[in-house]
Amino acid sequence: MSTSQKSAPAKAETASDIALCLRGLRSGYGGIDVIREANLEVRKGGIYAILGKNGMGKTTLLKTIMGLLPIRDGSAHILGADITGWPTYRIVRCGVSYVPQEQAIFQDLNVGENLRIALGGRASFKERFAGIAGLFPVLGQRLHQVAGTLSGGEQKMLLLARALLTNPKLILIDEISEGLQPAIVGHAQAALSNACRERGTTIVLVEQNVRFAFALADRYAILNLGEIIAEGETGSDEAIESVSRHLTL
Amino acid sequence: MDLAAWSPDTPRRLSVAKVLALTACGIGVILISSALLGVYDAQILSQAFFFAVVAIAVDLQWGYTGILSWGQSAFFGIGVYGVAIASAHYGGGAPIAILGATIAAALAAFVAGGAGWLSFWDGAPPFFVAIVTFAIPVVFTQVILSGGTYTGASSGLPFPTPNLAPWQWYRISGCLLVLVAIAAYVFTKSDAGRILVAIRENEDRCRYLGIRTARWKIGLMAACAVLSAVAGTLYAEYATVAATSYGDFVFGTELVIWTALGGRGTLIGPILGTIFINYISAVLGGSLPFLWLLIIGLIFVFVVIYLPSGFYPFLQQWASRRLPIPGRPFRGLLSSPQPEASGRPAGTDTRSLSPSLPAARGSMPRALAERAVVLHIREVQKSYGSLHVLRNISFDIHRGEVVGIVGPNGAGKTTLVRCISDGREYSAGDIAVSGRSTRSLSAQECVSLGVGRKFQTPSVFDALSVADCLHIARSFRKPPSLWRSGSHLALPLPALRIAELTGLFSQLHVPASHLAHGTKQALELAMVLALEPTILLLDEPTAGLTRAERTAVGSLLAVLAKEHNISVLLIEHDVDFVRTVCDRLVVLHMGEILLDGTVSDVVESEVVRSVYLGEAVGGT
Amino acid sequence: MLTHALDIVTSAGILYVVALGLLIIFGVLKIINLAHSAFLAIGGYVAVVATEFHVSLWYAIPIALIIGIVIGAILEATVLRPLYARPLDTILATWGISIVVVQLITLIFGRETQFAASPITGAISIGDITYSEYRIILLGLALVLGAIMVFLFQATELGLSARAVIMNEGLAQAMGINTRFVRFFTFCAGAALATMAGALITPLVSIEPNMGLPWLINAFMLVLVAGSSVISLGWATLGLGGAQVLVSTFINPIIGGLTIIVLSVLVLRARKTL
Amino acid sequence: MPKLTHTRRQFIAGAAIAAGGAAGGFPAVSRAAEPVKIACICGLSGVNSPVAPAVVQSGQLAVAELNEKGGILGRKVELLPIDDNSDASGAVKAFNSAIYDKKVNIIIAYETSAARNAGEPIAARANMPYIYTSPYEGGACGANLFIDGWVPPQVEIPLLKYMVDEKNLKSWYAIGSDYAFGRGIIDFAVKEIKSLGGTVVGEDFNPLSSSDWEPIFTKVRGEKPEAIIYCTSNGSPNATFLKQYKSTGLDLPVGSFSIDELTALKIGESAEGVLYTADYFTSLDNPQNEAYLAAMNKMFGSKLLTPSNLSVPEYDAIHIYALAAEKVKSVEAAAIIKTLPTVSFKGPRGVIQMDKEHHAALPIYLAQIQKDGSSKVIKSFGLIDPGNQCPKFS
Repeated sequence: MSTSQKSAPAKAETASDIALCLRGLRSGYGGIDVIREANLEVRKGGIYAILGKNGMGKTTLLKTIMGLLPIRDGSAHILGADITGWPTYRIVRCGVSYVPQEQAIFQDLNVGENLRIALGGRASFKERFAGIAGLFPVLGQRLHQVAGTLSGGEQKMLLLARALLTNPKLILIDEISEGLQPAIVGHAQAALSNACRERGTTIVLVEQNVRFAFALADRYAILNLGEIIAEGETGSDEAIESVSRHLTL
Repeated sequence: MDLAAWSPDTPRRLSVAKVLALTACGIGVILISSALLGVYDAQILSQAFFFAVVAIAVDLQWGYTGILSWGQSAFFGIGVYGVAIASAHYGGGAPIAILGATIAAALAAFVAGGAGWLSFWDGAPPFFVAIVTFAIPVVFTQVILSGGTYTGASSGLPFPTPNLAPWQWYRISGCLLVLVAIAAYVFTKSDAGRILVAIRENEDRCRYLGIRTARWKIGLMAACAVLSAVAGTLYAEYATVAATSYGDFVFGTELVIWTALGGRGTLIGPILGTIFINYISAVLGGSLPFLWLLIIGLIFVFVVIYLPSGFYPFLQQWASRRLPIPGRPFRGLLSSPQPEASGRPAGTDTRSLSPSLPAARGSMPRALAERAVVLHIREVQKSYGSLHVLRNISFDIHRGEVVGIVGPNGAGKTTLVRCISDGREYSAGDIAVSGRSTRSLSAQECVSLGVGRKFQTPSVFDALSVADCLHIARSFRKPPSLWRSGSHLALPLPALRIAELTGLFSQLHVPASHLAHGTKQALELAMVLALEPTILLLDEPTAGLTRAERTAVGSLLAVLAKEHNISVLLIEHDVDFVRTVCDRLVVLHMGEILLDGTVSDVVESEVVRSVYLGEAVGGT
Repeated sequence: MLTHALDIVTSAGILYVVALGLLIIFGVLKIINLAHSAFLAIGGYVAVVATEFHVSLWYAIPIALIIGIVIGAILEATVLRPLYARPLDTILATWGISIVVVQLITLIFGRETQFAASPITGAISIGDITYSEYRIILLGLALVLGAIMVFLFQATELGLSARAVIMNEGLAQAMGINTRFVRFFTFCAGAALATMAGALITPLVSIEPNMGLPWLINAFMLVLVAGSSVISLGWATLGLGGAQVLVSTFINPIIGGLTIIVLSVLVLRARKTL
Repeated sequence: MPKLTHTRRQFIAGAAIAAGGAAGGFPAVSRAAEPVKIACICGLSGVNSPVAPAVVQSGQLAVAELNEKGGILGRKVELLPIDDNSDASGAVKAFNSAIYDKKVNIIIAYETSAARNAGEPIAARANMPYIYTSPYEGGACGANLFIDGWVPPQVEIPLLKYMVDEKNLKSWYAIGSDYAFGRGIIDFAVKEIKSLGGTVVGEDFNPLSSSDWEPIFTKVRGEKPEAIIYCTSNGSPNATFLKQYKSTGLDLPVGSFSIDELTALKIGESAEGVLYTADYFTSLDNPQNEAYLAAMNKMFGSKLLTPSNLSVPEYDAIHIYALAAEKVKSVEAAAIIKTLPTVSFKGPRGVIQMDKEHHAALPIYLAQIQKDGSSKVIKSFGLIDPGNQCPKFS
């Protein structure tokens, strides 16, 4: 953590306000480019929603940013640092949390271990957990329960708690609302906007749930066939219309 | 089903004359060299020739089929002991020896088949066969050692043998090697040999082409065991004594090392590797036994890391860089007997076909109700423990109907396709294809009922040519020959259409790995259509395609359904695509059917709209 | 009766010590390390050298551990790292390593059987029988080692990371775990456990370059049956090792020698998972 | 370095042939002044490699002694050590190399039984005299094959007589390694114990690859014998057996047919008290042995490998061959084969008498292993007959 705090101001002259910046990003699997020429700028402290239908490359985009897939072309900057070609763990350690959509928890580990793993011994678990325990009262009581036995909603809470535990500068979240009860969606929404407000965390949401995304985000982009085809403020009038056009059948 | 046949001028094809010439050439070299060699060299080379026969068996399994067999020595040993025990205990003479050899070969086949059965269960990791075969020589050695005077235990078992001169043995072993090598060469070039490579390249695709891969692998292991045992029986006559070192674990690993160093999957590489290393070690190993082994070990590690395909392919490449050989011109297909297709040049631009087809969808030739139900799904469930991925899925697909499955991520679309293509996947309910239940049938059996599945990412056999890939797709209709390579390719009309429309015919001899992504997709589709399926399952057929290619695929599907009456079930996200192609849509949401209706029903549905926008659905 | 029970638990203990290094490499790296037998031999020769310098085996064990770490580090960086993308080839490469190590030992020490002084040669009385003291000690060591491994895996950050890599390497990376380092560390630890085991068994066996080979295939089988858990390895050694002892005692040692191999393959075939 | 150049030429020529090219004929060498060539085939690699170099040294001394006295029939004697990898396939190569490539006059080999069985037919076809110098399980018969190491009756009968009769140990447990030698020796011992009026309460064989003797010792505990007789394979299983036996706390008299002086010395304390018989000990008190050890010391100095009953027979065999050749004034195979059964030689072991059944009557001694691992000779039995090994020759 401390290193990123030191290094971030040094590069602040060039990209002081930008938490995440993609330039002409291209990546994919095997012979296919799933992401073709993606350009994106996310301001610090904002919540940014990336919308798109299935198979348009949303998950691939996050994986590429996280270094889990190689960048084939273009570049990615996070908090001013050029992270192109970095191994995943280095990206994480400069202040990024990633919440994957599938197989996102270690089913056989208990809740406490799932949380501790994200800290990697870099900070005291008790201290950090105390900081977020208020947001996730259920988890505090279940630290020793095996994570795989949590309900779907509780697992999502675990994901969010794990993401917030490290005090990240930037959180990338892949479809946290999928398959959730409305009450839990509301809870997740509260936790994330709290993080953004209280700590100034930048959040990038990949979503299909437009209502959830729009309730949280200040800006949105629509991803179609690996390209950003629309972008704008969520508050604007044309936003709903544009999203409906691109996202429904 | 209409079939159209071609005789593409296959460069791979072997002529009888070529085989005979090669054989004559090989035997000639052996006979001439036998007159020139000293006795000692003849002795060493005879032994190396016998070992090289076993190395061929290792190569056929490992290099061609991907079965790493550490224990081939045990089968050689079984052959050695079969003859030795028969001759030592039941009287000498050729008939007894031949009887012993036959029993040994049968035993070897049985043991190898058993090892194969133990190794090839669904989902067994590829290294598991290596572990099982690793154990065979250990068991073999133990059995021989505890056999007392019957097996000779550790002393070895001497027995009466014909007294032949060294150069006679040189000729016998040399001719055996030449014949086995040529036979193996013909086999690898045959239809069956092609299937082995296909299994190595992509076993899953083979399964969904109806090829019983486990049976092929077990059969190959048994056949190679017989080959090794036969080499062992002859070697026993040469060595005059049976000893455990002919079947032990060390010899087994040496065979793998020789094969790896020579170049697996080349036949000639392992043969040369075996002969070369045996010869050098006879000369050098005598004075520096430990250092020699150390050097072999170091070279082996180096080759595994930096030259994984071995020395022979490396030298071949090096030589071909030095002496460039002019590329062979394409000799693709120029015409097809289909009247509507003839005259259209190979490699037609796929886009040129598309416009006329969507319009044709409007006029259905027959009413839906009249058409037979091809796929009948009733109350299908799929659960992992308490987690239900699919619940209560029921719908029918009729002949010639194109049905799309849509739904947000995690709805269970791919799981449903998997359940339809493999009867062992679903936990409850029933799926029937053309009236026959697929319950607990394997993927291969589902293929024979008429299910053809195309994977999402193109799944073809990268090392094989387009023509070979298509050949393999046809092999389940006709048992492949062990020695002939099919000179003509008989494809059902739909497959032919695809191949022709997408320009595959101009690339028949191009390795599949060199194809563009879209052409690969087309190849896989053509392969699946070659199975003559009644129901075609497609998982995101347009993923990774350009817009133009999407349109082309859409029109192809329309042709398949309309003109060839193939039913299609496809998973798709692209609404424009779905709109133009599908007769009906089934919307899945959280493992259940949300809606089953026409395209316009679905597009106009508020419920579907809210699901897609992520709004809670009516409290369900 | 008591001696049979002691035979079973002590044999299981020995097998546990010998297979542990193989298990953690298989568990975390998902590769079959055929060089395991060579690492055992290295440990044995450390004990030989210690004897030559009149150093007790108890001091030789930590030395073996350190040598194992160094050798593991060198081999991981030079041989294994380029091969992680080709897991099948690691079987070949590790066998190659095994040949090289065994031949190097042969060139240095010769092919002959070597002898290491054992710190304990006697027997102790348990009830009305006497029993090998060292076997009892080795059983105790196996239990301690198992407990240490459980502690390391369950209660330390590194163990947590290793378990995370075992379960889901991609997710582990996304959690900020340097999986490359975890792999490196695991291979070193696996090699070190093997060399230590090689030194530990010297009071029971004699030392020659191929001394590890007879242990190798049994260790494999136990690891495959156990999967990647240090606790289930305990059960596997107790069950299969126990079966081996019982067959050796009541049927005959020759069939007993094949018990682990045959039973394991059948268990794996019946279970259909690894 | 004539040997090296020879090897290289052969290698290049052979490689050319292996590559399919034609090779020129080998230059004809005049054989008139050729030395008498003796092949010393032994396992320089493989399981016999710990002992084989000492065998070669013994042979080199014998050849040096002969050459000093003018060679055999005035011809120089040359010893050619050839590795057989201690196994059958290695032996096939080694015998072919000796006979057809090196064109030796006789093979004098220290080998495993498997290697002997693999090599013997090759020697027989070439009508090559072959002296086998290893102690072995007995019963190997070939017209051209002669043996000057011990066979079971020679070591077993004296030891068992001593233990059963003189020490009055009647109840026995017999343990062996599961291979031809172990089984042969133990089978013979069981019969002998019974004929001496003892009983065998248990008999067990452990696989060669196994290093765990515990289940067998557990059975021994249950049967409560008065003494144990064992025969493992040489070297490593010997040590595991004795080490593990010592730690069981069973304190029974042990007789061994597989231990030798050098191994006992290395095992040390764990071998204390074990009784065994052999045809040679370095401590033998006779002038031939003294001279032999002195000559070995002088010839090899610091490189000397301690001689043992495995290496001395090579020395004896070379002298026996020389005596036979001098006797018939020829190195021609048929004459040698005919004469060998009549030769006797007084060497470090004492008097060796070759007999008509192609084996040798040998002097046998009894030793007990001391706390430091050394072997103390406690009894001499004199010349012991090998028994009826090959009745067809007598």
